[in-house]
Amino acid sequence: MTLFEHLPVLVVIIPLLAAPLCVLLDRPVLAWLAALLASWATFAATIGLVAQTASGETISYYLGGWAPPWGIEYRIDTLAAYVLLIVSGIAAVVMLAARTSVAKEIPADRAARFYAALMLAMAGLMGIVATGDAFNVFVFLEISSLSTYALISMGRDRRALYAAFQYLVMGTIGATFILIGIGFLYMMTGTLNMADLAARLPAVSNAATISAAFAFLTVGIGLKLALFPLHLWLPNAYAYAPSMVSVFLAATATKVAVYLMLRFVFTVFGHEFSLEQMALHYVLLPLAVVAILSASLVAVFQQDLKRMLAYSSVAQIGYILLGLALMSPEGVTAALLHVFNHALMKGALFMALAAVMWRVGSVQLTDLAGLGRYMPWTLGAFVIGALSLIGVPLTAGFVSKWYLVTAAIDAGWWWLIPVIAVGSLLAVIYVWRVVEVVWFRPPNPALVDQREAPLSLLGPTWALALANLYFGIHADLTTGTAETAVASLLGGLR
Amino acid sequence: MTLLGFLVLIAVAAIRLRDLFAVVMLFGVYSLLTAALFMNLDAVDVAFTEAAVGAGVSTVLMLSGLHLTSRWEQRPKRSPLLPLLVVGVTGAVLVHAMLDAPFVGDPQAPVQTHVTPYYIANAPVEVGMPNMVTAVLASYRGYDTFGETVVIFTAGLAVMLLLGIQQGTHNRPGLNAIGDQLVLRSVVKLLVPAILLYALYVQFHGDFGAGGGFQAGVIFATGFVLYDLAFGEGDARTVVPPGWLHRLAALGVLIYGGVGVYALLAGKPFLDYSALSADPVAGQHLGVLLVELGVGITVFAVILTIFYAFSGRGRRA
Amino acid sequence: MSVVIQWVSDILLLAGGLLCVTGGIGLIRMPDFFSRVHAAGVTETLAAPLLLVGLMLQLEWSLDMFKALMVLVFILATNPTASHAMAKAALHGGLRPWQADQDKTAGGAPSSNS
Amino acid sequence: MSDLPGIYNYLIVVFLMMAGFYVVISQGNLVKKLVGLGLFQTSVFILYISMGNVIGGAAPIVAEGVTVYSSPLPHVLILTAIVVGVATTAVGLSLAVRIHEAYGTVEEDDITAQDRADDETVGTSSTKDAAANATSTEDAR
Amino acid sequence: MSGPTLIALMLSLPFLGALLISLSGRAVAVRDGIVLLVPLVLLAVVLQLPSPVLVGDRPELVLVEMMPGLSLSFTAEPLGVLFACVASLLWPIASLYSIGYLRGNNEQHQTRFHACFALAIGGAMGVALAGNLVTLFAAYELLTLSTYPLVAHKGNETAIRGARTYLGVLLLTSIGFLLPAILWTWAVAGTVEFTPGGMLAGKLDDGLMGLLLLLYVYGIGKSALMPVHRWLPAAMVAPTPVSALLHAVAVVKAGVLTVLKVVVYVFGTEVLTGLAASDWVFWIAASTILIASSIALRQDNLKRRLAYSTISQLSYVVMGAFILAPLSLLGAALHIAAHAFGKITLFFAAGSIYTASHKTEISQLDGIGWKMPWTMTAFTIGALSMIGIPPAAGFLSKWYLLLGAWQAEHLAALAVITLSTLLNAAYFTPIIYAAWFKPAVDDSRHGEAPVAIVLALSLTALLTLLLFFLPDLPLALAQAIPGVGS
Amino acid sequence: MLLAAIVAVMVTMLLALVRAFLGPTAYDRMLAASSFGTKTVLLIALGGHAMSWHSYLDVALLYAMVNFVATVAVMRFFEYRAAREATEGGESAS
Amino acid sequence: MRLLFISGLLAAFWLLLSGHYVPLILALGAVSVVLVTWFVNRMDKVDGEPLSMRLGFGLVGYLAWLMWQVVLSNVTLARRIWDPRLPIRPTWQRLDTSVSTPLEKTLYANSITLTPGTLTTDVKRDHFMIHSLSPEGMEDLRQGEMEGRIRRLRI
Repeated sequence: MTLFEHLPVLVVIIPLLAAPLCVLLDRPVLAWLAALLASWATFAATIGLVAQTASGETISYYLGGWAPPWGIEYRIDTLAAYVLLIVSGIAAVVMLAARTSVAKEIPADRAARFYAALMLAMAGLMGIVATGDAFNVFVFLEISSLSTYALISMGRDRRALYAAFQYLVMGTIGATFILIGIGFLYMMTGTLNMADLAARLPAVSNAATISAAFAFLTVGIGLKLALFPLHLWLPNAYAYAPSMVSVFLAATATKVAVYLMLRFVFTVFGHEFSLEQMALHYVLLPLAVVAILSASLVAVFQQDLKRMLAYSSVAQIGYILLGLALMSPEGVTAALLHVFNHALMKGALFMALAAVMWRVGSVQLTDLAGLGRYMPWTLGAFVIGALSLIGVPLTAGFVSKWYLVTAAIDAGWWWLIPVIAVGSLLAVIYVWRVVEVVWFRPPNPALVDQREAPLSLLGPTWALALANLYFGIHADLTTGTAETAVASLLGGLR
Repeated sequence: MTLLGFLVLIAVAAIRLRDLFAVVMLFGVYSLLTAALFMNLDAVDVAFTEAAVGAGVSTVLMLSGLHLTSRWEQRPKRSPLLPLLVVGVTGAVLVHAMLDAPFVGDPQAPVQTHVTPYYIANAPVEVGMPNMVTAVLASYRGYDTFGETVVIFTAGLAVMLLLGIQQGTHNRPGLNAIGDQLVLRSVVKLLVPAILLYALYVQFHGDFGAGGGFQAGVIFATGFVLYDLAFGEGDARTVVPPGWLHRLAALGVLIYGGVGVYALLAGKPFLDYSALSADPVAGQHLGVLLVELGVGITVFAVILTIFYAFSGRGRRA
Repeated sequence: MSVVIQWVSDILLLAGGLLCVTGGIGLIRMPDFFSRVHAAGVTETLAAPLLLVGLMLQLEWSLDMFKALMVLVFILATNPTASHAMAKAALHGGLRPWQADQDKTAGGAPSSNS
Repeated sequence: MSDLPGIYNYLIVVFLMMAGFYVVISQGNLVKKLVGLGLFQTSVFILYISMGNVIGGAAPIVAEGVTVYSSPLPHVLILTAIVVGVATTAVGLSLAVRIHEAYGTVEEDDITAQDRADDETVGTSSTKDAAANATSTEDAR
Repeated sequence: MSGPTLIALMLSLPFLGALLISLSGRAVAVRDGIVLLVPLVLLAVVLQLPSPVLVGDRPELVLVEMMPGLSLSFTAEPLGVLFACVASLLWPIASLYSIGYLRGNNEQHQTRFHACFALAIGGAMGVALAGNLVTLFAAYELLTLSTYPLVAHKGNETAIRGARTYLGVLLLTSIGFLLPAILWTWAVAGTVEFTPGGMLAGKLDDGLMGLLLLLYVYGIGKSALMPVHRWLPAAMVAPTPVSALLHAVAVVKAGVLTVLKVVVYVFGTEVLTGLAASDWVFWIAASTILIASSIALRQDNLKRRLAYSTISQLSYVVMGAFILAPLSLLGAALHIAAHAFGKITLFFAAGSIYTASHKTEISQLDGIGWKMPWTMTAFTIGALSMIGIPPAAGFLSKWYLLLGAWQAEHLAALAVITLSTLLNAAYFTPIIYAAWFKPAVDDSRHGEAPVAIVLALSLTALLTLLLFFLPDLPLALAQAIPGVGS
Repeated sequence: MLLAAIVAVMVTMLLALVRAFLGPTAYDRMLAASSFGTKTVLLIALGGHAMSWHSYLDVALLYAMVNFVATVAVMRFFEYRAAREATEGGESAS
Repeated sequence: MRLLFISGLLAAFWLLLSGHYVPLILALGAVSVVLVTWFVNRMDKVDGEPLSMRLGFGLVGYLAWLMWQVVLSNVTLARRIWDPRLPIRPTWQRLDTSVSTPLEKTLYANSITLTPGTLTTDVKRDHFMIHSLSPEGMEDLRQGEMEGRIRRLRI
């Protein structure tokens, strides 16, 4: 087998093995270099995978050489490659900025381990996406979760600790629910391989056990996904985590959970079961709507910008779920697009805040009055991200909202349009509060003589901001990939 | 059945008691009982692990945690209605699900008829070891076990990040307050070598019976935990310096991963042990031995790290 | 297995079982912590050996028999130590034995302190 | 209800799981929550092991004269899950310890009360951050 | 130069200008040079465009395909070219004026001001040339966002509150109504490309079509139909050059232009003719004219009076479009230009008065005409144009509106126009009277405003007159609009 | 007889459990738990033989060991706590 | 020499546990024994309490005697437990002792604890604290038969 054929496993084990390496190297600079190299190598490998699956092929990789269902299989289709690309791309960008930010926020003697944990979080997320085995999902879920708890707790405020603990409890409940769900599936089919499960489930799909498995998996993944009302852990976790962790998590963690949801709902259970028998969309739809409206509303009243963005994330997840709830190819495409675009916009926004945090040491709105005068480039990127969040045309956010509304219209659900519009308007309000304060208020005296953030932070921030513009203007790439992914995901639907 | 009855009693008591110390003790008992139940359900390996982990490591850790926090729980102010409702609904769904589930022990259940027969028929031949659990664990689903090793490594990393580890000192804390635990020390000194050797026995006999790298690592670490408890952390840290541990933990993961990468370099899929030798079965054997070693090293290092981290905090407090 | 050994084994097991329960009853009936330690000791010092020896007889000469022996040795070595250590810890934790002869000692009524 | 005995095991397991779950979501003490999580997870393990069991079977280790073995797969899965459980407990406990150091309590009600008090005196936020940072560097040594 | 190149230049020049301005922020002289130069270059480029368009050429530029079936494309068609000409003609003058005004008042953040001004022009060019609804929407929002910093320029509490209202109303309407309307159109028609004669014919029944029309009309908040006009008075907190930009050069004009484009290219006049909702829109516009005029009558603050005047004048355009006669459409298109020249003159004059004497209320203007003769002469010309008295450009457009109403036998329209003309006269003549014929109350000694300001307002006043005497080019362009000439 | 012995051990376990619930002091619970652990070892040893489980004696050995370690840990817990309370003048009322 | 002795004991332990006598496992066993011995050596150096294991027939004899004592006291105690009146009179007293080496002390203290009815609660330099269920148990200890036997072992 050539190197090319090993890409499916390489994208996971490169960061995975980089973690112990970081621990062994033990010096922040070396560990950072190792992590940087690993993340970029992973990114490159992922691009290879995307290329291999671009036209809808599925790659299967037998770990340990054992054929499924006896061994564990990695299964990369367009959808998986797409999500892998998001995770590794964001990780690669984050690692560029990490050195500067980490040097300021993490004590030097823990920095190496911090990088190791970051690599583990990344590897865990990659593993969840790559695998074709239900139980393997659980294992990698825990790798990413455990490292995430640790990463969040490294925040400077003591509330980071409590936030991490809350996340740990909620996350573990979620993981245990997923474990119960997988257990029921295994109980009724005797297999753990997703493809095999999909083949064997229809025969037993009338059993209450399968319905319960479905329910438990949905709730469990919903917890990881911060599905309203299971989102309570998210705002604090994102708000108090170290800057780089916020960037990485906000851009990737919930996306992978969405992927997982798609995997189980469509690949494992199949849309017939999920939709016709379980009517999942009637559960998701109201939750998504409430999430969009209530979380956006709460975001309006936040003083802490990271917290505000975190609530915004809950709302954005609402949009993604809304797309899923439409349960049409268009809707799922919209959801996938928003998965990608939301990663870009939240990445840019949190990255800009990381730069602000680096300079000012605070992201409380009141502390930042007039900061635009001193850090115009950073806050300029913030504005671009914010516009994308609102869904202004020529930004990535517009593309996904466009698709979402079109899908809603196609499904005949007209009344969703006002919901989306109100959500966007609330986004205008909470984002514009910030713009007003940083650009138009008289400067906070404490800020005098602040300077622009260093290039190592500014570069990644702008890279993400420009990506928002690029994928807003030239959305062919994302829409095309999303559509291919959806086609392979729900071939039967229509 | 009786065991299950005991479990129910303990669970109810754990809800009601406010003395967290008692709750933790009961949790230890609960784990031990669960392990006995696993024996009864033919899950030797699991029983082994649950006993070492649930009753041993978890209890010790929780006690350390309790020591560093507080022993008494406040009377909760909030209403129990909502939790009860959630639990009720969840429980109802579970009970509902159970009504359609195959009976316990039904030989016609899908679990027994689909993938399992393959393992039972082929594992002893293809992997060449009598203990099918080890064969499945380390070879067929070796990748899961790799993940498991990484999970434990992650936990060690997390605890190191959170608590940090103090370097060893030579004082014997606790002793000045209580006086000399002479009897305990003498007995422990006799037992520790036996425990360590037993751990290594478990490590290398996983192919034949209950045990394997994970259990061995836990027991090996337990030996030093016992030593630490009796002789004080100063001595323990001189025997096994904390500086070794994070390197060992990383090393274990790298051994496991290294076997996988070696297979890659040999042109086989990741973790395909048949790349290790011309004879596939011998390759499997060697591979399992190596990866179990990696697991053992990591688990030992991490468990001891965690324990050190807690006891180090204790001294400061 | 010869009949004699079978009989001996059965008797040992029965005696062990009875002693075991005795210890349990003692654990319930005894008035304070320190006296309960004695009761618990019953099961650990005699009941366990009786039961395990009974078992060893049934296992005959095999590795398993040695393992059972090791279990026995382990129990005999650790349990008194544990009892001793617990009693010591209880003393230092402020618990005082209840003594029948001198009611006015510092500990006061049995089973009050923690 | 003729099928009740066959699922008797499961029903008790359900009760145990829910007992653990109840502890997690109803109790305000962080350590007790962790104990609850442990109970919850351990009970799930019993569920898995139960489904792997087969009447008249033996442990899945090749032995003479045995033809029926219990399924090894659930055992493997639960071995992994046990590890995950203890890892979670360890991380959770270290978080609880740090929380106790930072807040002086491990009761949720007290923690949220302190946080709320902080919110009302926003001006001091920077000094508190500095203090938290100082302790974390101290930990590092 | 070929058509597409021209379009590309028109779109890129303002952005290039904005970039150069921000980069040269430290060197004030260089920056102000660029501020003057770029608009002139743009003007030179834009003036190349009418000739090919008039001979029936429709140059097109497709930038990128954003999503399948959705591209970012631009087309030069008569209506847009007319607007582009007006805007690019006024930009250099406005720039000149801004430099004078900003320097004269020692304003902060001048670089940001000029850069955003250039961006706003870029947005206006986008609106003018947009080839489909999505491109139009994008440019429309760019215009909104880039003018926000201008409105909030002063940075004090009032400015920020006013800017908040400005942005709030405009985004609320555009996201709440315009975007859904566009999406609805996309869903129904399967395209968003502008099509002469409309793309919706026969695709919807009348009730839904009416609903869609209302969504559009209220979605285009920039056209300031009541009751979504609130943003316009609120934006009066901005410096005068900004008001000029809002009222004359870009913003409100972009709004009414969008209305016209929707009427012409989305619905098509024929579809609208049979539609009951058209009548509703007509009455909304008519009442806006009358109500806004009456409010203007009661304002003592000069700029506020001008603002309400704008609201009423804009509705002329909307009303003209919804009289649905070819000539009234022509009048509406012309009114965009006429009102632009007139109103910019008025605002320049108001700013000039403020710069020279710091007076903002009409009641303070007694006798000011003799102190500031140039300014007040220009003001008088602008006012005449507003009322519709020759030889100012306003007469021309009102004439065509009246002709159109006559042609359509729309008596109500005739009545409204007549009545509103009287109202216009009622709120402008007192100012002129006071300025020239009342004795000065105070003896404050001030002369004319700085030269740059005076030069600018003289130029616009001249343009107002010129348009009356040489209306060929705008007339020709307006006649090329589908539904007018044929 | 093996069965009788098993039953006896189980009864004892129940009694130990009752003591663990009753307390009243933590030391009583500790004693009960330790005693319970020892009974479990016996149960595994006897039951394993009766039901011919695989490598049950290994497990029994492990249990005996773990039980001891846990007991020592508990004891240490109290020692440290007592030491701390002695220096701090007691933190909790009960 | 001492290490060799320990290694030998450990090797025996391994062989009894293992049950698989193939070269690979035996080799691993050898490695294991060496590793553990190494650790034991390290511990001995650190804690300064090396094990001295002078096993002899004396010890075996003592253990046999002890077992008999255990049986006797167990019977006594069992009778008390089943007695409805629960005839116990707990006392807690000091017991002076002259055993000196750590192992002797350990053995003595554990022997006391092992015999039900008496319990060592504390080991000090020259005395133990003993808890006894009845004064008679205390008296038996005071007579010193057990102490004498232990001293005679000379361990």
